[in-house]
Amino acid sequence: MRLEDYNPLEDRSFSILDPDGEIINEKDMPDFTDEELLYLYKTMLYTRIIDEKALSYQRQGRMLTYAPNTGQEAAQVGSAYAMKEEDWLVPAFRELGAWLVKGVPLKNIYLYWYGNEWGSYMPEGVRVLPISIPIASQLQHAAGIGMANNIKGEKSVAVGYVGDGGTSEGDFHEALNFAAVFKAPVVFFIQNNQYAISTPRSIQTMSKNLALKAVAYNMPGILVDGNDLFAVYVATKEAIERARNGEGPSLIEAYTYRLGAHTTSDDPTKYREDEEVEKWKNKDPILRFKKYLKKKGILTDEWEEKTIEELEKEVMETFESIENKSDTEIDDIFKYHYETMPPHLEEQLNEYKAFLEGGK
Amino acid sequence: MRLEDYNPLEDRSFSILDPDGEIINEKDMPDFTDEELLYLYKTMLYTRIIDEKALSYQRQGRMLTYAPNTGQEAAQVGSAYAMKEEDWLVPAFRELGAWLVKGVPLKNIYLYWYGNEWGSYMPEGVRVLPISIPIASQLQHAAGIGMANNIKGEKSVAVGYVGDGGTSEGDFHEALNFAAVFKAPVVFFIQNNQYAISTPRSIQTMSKNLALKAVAYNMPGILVDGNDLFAVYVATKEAIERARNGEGPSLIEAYTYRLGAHTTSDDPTKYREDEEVEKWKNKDPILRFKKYLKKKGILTDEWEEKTIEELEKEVMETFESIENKSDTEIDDIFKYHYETMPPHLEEQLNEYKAFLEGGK
Amino acid sequence: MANTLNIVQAINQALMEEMENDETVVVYGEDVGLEGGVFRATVDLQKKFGKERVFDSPLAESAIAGTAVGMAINGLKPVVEMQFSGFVYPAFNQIISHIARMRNRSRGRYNLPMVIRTPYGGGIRALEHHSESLEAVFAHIPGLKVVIPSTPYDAKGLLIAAIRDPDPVLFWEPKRIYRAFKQEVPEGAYEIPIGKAKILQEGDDITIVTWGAMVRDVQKAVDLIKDEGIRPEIIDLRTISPMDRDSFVESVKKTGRILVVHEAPKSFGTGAEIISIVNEKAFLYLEAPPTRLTGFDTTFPLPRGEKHYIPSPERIAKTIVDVVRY
Amino acid sequence: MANTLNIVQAINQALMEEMENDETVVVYGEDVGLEGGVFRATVDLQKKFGKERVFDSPLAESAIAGTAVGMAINGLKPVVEMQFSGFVYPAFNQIISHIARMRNRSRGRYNLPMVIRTPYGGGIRALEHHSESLEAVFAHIPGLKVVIPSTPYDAKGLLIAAIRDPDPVLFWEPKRIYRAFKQEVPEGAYEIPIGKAKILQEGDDITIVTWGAMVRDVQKAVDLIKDEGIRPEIIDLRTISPMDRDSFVESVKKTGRILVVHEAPKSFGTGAEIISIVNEKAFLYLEAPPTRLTGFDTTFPLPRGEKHYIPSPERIAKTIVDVVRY
Ligand SMILES: Cc1ncc(C[n+]2csc(CCOP(=O)(O)OP(=O)(O)O)c2C)c(N)n1
Ligand SMILES: Cc1ncc(C[n+]2csc(CCOP(=O)(O)OP(=O)(O)O)c2C)c(N)n1
Ligand SMILES: [Mg+2]
Ligand SMILES: [Mg+2]
Repeated sequence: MRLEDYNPLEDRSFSILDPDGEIINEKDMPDFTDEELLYLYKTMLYTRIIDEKALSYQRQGRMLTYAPNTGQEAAQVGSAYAMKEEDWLVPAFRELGAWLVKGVPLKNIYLYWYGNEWGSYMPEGVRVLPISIPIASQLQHAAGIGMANNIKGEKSVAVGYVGDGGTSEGDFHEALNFAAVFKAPVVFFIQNNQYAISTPRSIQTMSKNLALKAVAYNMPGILVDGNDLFAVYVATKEAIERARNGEGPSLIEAYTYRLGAHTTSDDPTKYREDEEVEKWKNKDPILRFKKYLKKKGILTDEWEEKTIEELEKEVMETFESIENKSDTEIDDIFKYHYETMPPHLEEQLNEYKAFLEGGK
Repeated sequence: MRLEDYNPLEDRSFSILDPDGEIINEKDMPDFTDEELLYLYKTMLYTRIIDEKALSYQRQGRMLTYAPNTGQEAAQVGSAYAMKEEDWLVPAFRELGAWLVKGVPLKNIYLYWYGNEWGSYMPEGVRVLPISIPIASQLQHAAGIGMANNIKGEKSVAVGYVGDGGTSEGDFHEALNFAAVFKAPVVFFIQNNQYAISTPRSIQTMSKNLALKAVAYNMPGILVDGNDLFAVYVATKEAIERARNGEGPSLIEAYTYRLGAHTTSDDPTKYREDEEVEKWKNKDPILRFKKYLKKKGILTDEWEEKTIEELEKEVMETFESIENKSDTEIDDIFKYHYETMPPHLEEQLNEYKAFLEGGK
Repeated sequence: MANTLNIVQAINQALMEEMENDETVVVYGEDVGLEGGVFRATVDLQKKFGKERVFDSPLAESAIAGTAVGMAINGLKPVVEMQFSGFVYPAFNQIISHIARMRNRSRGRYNLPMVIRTPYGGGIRALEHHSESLEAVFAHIPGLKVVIPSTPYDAKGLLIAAIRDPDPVLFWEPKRIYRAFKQEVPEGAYEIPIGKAKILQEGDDITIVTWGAMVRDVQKAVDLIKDEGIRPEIIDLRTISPMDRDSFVESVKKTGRILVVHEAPKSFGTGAEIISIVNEKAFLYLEAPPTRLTGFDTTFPLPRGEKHYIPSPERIAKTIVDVVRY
Repeated sequence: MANTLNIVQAINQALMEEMENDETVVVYGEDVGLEGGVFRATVDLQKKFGKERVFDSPLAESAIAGTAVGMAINGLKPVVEMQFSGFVYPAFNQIISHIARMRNRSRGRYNLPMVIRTPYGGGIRALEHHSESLEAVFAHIPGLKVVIPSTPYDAKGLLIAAIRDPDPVLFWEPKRIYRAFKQEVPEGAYEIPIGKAKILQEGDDITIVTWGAMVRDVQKAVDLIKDEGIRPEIIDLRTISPMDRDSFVESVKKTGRILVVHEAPKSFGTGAEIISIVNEKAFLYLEAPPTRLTGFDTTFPLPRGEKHYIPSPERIAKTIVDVVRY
């Protein structure tokens, strides 16, 4: 595939693996080892298990608001797997699979959704920005990281994630424009999961697809089957290498579907039909990957069972390790606003502690 | 011409009248009467005289900051002439010719640049919004006016103006997107005069032209020779009628040049070459219109001389009518923040008046 | 006829009735149409008034505010929703540069009868940016009105007044108490005047000024110390700007003491403005330092820390006693 | 070695020297490169350090601020310019939602050594939005620092401190006095600490707190009444947030009186915060009502009205006398 040759105005989706697990585009099929294939499959399973557990904890009142990823695993895992360690991941908030690939510990992720800022403290060497809630605003950070790489002569690339809804924000436009003007090594990755909360993609924009918005910035844009890990990987890989080689930014639209709710506060039956959801279940990214692995003879039932068991155990243990032990230290509320705490904050902290100590 | 058939990705400019005053596109030539042609010519002359006088007043210290329009008369006059009385003009700040066509009295315009808010008080029936300084923000008002027309079932159209620099702002993106999504009767009109203060168009965006940004919103976009009044008129007229007929918004890029400074505070020799300016002087929109009229035998030297004399007299009288008589009334500073002045404002006003009366 | 409604329901009823009464009222914003808003404040409006007048917008706050300017100039009364007050900021330029200024800029030629509604405040164990209380930022901008109701009855009457106001009103809704309690709310339109505070309880030992969700916390605090023999005067400010200065100035002339309670950060907050006004208008009556009890000058913490942030009834109670005993 | 410089030149020198000293410093914004900024504060920087480190950006304030976040995370120290403080608002979301919060959000993992410079304030007979003084809006946001110099010497030292600060600093430059006077400014780097006010003149009759362009007006006012036998203490706040509270609290303990002079609108302004702090920390020392003399709660008028807006030395003088004679 050559990204530049792909014309998003033609509104064709780039794909490799079909919902039945068949390779329909041998030419572009990436050259993964069996180990890699199993790693990718395992990571998608991990993602889904984390999701399922989080939802069940939430229902049990043990977890707070959580934004599920089910259905979007290929888009997340496939794109992040195309990144190198030195590349920067700039997420929105629904990028679980990408975080895991990039080395964010599950503990951080759960801690975050459990309501503790320490979840956003990334381990050394993990070039991942914290979750960014204000929609599309993070794309500007990705553009800036890329611009800095150019200035410093560094060869790393920033991958900025955004949702379909996020493409309507002014920041989306400005970030793509800056990245293009400064030929910044950035990949803008849209997870088009068809909805922004209850608002369908058709209300966000009249443009036929979101990838073609690249044209306005004279950068390559490509629409990929977001439930096809291979296609996502190949497109992202090429966009990243292109950026790394000094050829500037690109835009990828991963066409996918959020099978679950927007967050645990959301009831999707209010705004969409069951049939639609069913239709998309047949396109499940994990299922088709599994079919492919099975056909290739790489995946055994035993491996899968054992893996799921291990992962479930790990997920539960991780959650339990933070549950009820993650109340925020009072000092932590104050300590991280400035390198040195200014007197008025110190005073407020001390007064509050004195109040707590004074009983009541 | 059919707007939909024009493809801005091909980067061809739509034109009718060439710099030598020849009609190079008979097919699209609008059907103006001689009277109309003379009116349009006169209005462009008026625009230029207003500019020249303002600049000379400014140099004499009799005028404040002023944003000149010289070179952009065809883009302004041609586009506004395509509007009906019921249509709304939503300007940035460099739309002198358009204001005049739409019925804004010169007195208002001079009063504004003279530093008095009453300049923005439009006469009854003149559907023109005040000058909007924050770049591109006014396009959202145009979109909203259009959306309201749809809701109310009214057939009027909003024409929103913006500069080339303004296309980089997030508000540009959001306004076009809203207008497209709600099929609002709006025409977005870019005066691409090649510069945003000192910043050349090439630094604003990598896209080949600005008209093609329409593609991202699935609306028609057209690049026109902005120094060709006929082309500007025809394209705007069609975009307006299209909007009026419920077919939604379009984007027009009028390719033109600011022959003068950005404002009277600016020194363009700091950022551009004389040759460039000379080149564009040969494309002067008024000159080519004059050549055309002369060839057609519509324009006589006597008419032109007399007209210029009359216009100069009117411009000078208008300026003199406001000069030194337009200090802001103290009450006016307070009176127009709310329909009813709240007590704290009343108090501040009274205190201040008391101070002034108390001498010192 | 009256119904027993909570705040969200009262807001919904106000919108219903004003849309019925005045066909120029339109409602839009993110997810307000089909689903009726993430807090269901606009529920059933689209069903009743159709997609022309009640609709979902693309995800772009600046455009939501900015198109409302155009609509208001063109004869409509837009009532737009920002999903959370923490997401108003992309619209800041439209609010400060145009919404606050259009009447003054045009010397009264164009006024903007529009309302921006948004849920504000913390205490719902939410994600980052979902707990903001930055009313003071907007109150500092000349040309805006900032209104915050604290009860269902007030919410309806103030919202109707806001919709009918010929000038733009920012209507900040205390989401923590959206469903906290119900109250008799009469059917049919009534207005509660913008710019008028309400004395909730008369007293002459201390003046307590508060608004929004803190009103109930103050009431709880007062209840906690009811045996201390303190008679506080409690004022619900209801409008942050323009402020009903007389309400607390007159009260302080009686009590000599004032405590302002708000959940926004302390520094440069509304408390500072109130205290300054008291200094200007009732200095000689002051018997104790005018006091603020507020959120910290920190970002609102994520849920595991939020209990520390909002002044609790216990802290309020202690502060009341401290000020009175000064 | 020292040169005689005005404020713009001092700012330019600070940028020159810090770019020389530290190759991670980069400068960008609208028109700052080739032409050196509309006020020429960045003139010659591009010539000296090249287009990689000093460049013109597209016209988009949110992206200017937002890309600076990314740059700062990725090891640079961006010093970006907003052309006028009235055009910072499109960047408000980036400033409030990210710039103020990144350190806290990431528990110190990511800090943002970045500076946003912008000319602020009125009095230059400019168009709408070119005369804004909304420092209080930003000072209310936890996590930001807001610095305002009033002299060439301070401008250089404070800007260098801001560039070296590991946290984001909003650096608001009083454009009215950009070229009003010159001062000896030493060559070579020196820092003036952020968060420290400066006592310009000692006195024990009244404390006057001010900053930016108003400093000179206050000095003129004091000069106007020099025969009245009043000895004012004049404090140049220099940092609006975090504020040097001790400076004026200690002063008020001596003088018993305080006047805050600023050109921003009165209500919800910085004056209110200062007065509240004085109430909290020096209540018993107060002998007269703490007073504000400020811009009106109106939009800054276009040039034909602007002379009324900014408190004149005469009004300041009269107010000083009023407060002292109270
Ligand atoms: C600026 C801003 N406005 C509104 C919101 C509230 N909000 C949270 S998620 C969301 C929808 C996002 O849709 P999309 O970009 O498609 O991402 P998805 O949730 O589908 O992953 C909205 C409106 C927000 N977080 N930020
Ligand atoms: C939001 C905003 N940022 C910056 C400015 C300062 N400014 C005034 S005009 C201008 C350039 C505008 O360029 P363009 O849009 O091409 O219009 P032109 O001046 O060429 O007509 C700038 C940056 C502004 N007015 N508003
Ligand atoms: Mg989505
Ligand atoms: Mg231009």
